[in-house]
Amino acid sequence: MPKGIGKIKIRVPRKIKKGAVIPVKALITHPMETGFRKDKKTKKRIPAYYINDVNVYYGNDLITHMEWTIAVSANPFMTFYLKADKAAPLKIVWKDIKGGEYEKTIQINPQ
Amino acid sequence: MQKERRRNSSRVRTLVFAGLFLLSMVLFTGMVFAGSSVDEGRKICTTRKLGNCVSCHYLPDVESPGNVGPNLVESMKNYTPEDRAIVRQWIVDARKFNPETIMPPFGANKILNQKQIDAIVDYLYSLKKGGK
Amino acid sequence: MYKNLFKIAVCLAVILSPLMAVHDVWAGGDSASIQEYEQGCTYEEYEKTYLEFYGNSTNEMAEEGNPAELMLDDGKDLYNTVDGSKGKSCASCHGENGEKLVGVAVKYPKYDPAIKGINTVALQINRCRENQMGAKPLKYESYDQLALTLYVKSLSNGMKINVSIDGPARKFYEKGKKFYYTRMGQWNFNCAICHVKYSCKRVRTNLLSPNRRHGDHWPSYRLKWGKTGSMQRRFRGCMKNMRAKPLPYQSEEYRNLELYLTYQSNGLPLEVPGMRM
Amino acid sequence: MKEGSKISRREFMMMAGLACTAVLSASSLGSVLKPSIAEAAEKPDVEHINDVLKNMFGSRKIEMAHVKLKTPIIAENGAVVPVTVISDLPMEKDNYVKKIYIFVDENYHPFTASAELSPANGKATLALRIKMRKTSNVRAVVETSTGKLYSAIKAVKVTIGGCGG
Repeated sequence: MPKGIGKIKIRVPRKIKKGAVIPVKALITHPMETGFRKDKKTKKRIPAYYINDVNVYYGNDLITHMEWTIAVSANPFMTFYLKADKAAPLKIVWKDIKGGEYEKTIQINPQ
Repeated sequence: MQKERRRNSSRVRTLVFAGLFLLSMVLFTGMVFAGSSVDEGRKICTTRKLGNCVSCHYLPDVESPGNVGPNLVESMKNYTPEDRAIVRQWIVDARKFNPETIMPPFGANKILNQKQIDAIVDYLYSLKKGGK
Repeated sequence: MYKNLFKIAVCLAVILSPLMAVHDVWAGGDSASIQEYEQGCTYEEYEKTYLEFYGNSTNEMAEEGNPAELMLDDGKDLYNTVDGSKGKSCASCHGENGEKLVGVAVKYPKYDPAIKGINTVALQINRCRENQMGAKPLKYESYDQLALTLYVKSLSNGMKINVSIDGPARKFYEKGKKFYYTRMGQWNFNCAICHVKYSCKRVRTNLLSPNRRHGDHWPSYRLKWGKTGSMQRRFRGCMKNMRAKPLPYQSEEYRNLELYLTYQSNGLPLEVPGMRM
Repeated sequence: MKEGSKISRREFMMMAGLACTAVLSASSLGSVLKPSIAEAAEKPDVEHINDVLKNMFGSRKIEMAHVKLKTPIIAENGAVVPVTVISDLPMEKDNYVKKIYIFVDENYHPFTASAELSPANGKATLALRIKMRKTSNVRAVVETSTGKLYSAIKAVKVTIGGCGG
């Protein structure tokens, strides 16, 4: 894995009420190369390299699936929502077009 | 003798042709420049790496002009064709009129050359007639 | 032969002269006292204009999450990492959670007799690494250097900026101010003309900000860079905009300038990492 | 006399030829110095937003309602433009927002991202940061589990900075 790719940070509110709809913020480091850009020094085209598939699991269920293209910014950052009605792990998996897979799991513990 | 004269006349002819050719070239390019100096001036005013006048001044038909300096359409209403030297001086070095100005000394600091500055002046005067 | 060489030299000089003018370093200016400008607008007016012009998206994005927060976490790891010949980490002296550094960053930049000048958080971190840890200094503006600075500064987040210009610091504050008012570069600008006199005016789509809050949020994530950077990176950017030759990171001039600008933010809470256009 | 004019014409032609050569060589020199212009000219396939929408949604009706799109008015860096899509439609078991789409009309490929949601999301909202090639409309389309389509459009100005640095 190239340096600086696939670092993940997921943020949810510290205190979660059972049944509350909470924001989930997730950031992953990835260059998201479009394939249009050129290396400034070598003048060669940098090949496309981007995350195209994102899956969010809550417990055993796939609750959100995303399809991304080159037009998502580098180091993609997203916010989506989750109805926190059970104590379960929340797992996010990012996949890029070169077969890279990056995931992180956090525990959701509503009270 | 006759041969000699003939050769001379051919030389003269050659020179005349060459001269005419060069003259026409000069006139032609001159005409092109004269015709486009307003366009050229507009281009310099709206190009970031050149004059970039529009970053501070209002100019017609340019997206989001700045508002640091005065509206140039309004300003030009105060100048007659006889004031050309004054308008030019503002661009060359506005510190002559206001030592504390924010306006860059485009001529004095060699940001633009004399030809470019003349083109801007031409463009500014064209604003008086409704501009481009 | 020599004549030709001379001609070539003249030609080169003519061709290169505009280039040379670009590299004309903030040509000193005379030592006459500074003529201060009247502030173009207050910070409150600026915020109002900003909202009208750009909308609220940057603020909302900051609430949604700032990418620099990830960097801050790495900074914390780095803080606890042993490095150098003396087998120490930052934590060895300053406490595992940085408790001994709480409240320190709001007093920076400050006068430091050891360097007979103004010390900044970034510079002090490197001085610590060299002198206390026996470690290599971190390259300015590198990821690790910014991350560590970010973490150390964040320990004082929410505390009021309280920079002192009393005593020996005064002289350097005045130097910083002088720099702020020095005309430089091919455009012949100075910092103050944009950020004091013409604040709240627009340079095309850039709204000129008054300097009240220039010192409270660095290192900051900047949308324009798509990256996190320091206040001094911004100085360099501004100087490039003026077509002046930027100075090196942590040069004396930039440290003095950082003091001058941070002093303008005195009384405001420190909030790092910032996020801005 | 005749001979003279002949010579002069020949010389004239020669001079013209020389001039042409000079002009040509100057322009070819220019092209040697600026090879990047030719390279920059190769453009990727361009898709038109209307075709993209037609391919994705056919002739189904897209109503301009129930979607709120938050974007900056001006973005100085088109590589990082924050976008938030919010819908007030319900997220219930048998009636929920199934999919959110984001498009940038003027990008070479307008389709930017999509998210398939489920009632477990609780709220049909998605925030992303996207790239914009130039000033353009940004468009969000929301598809419900009952097969309805809703949309919102916002203009975002992608500008170059102010100073001529």
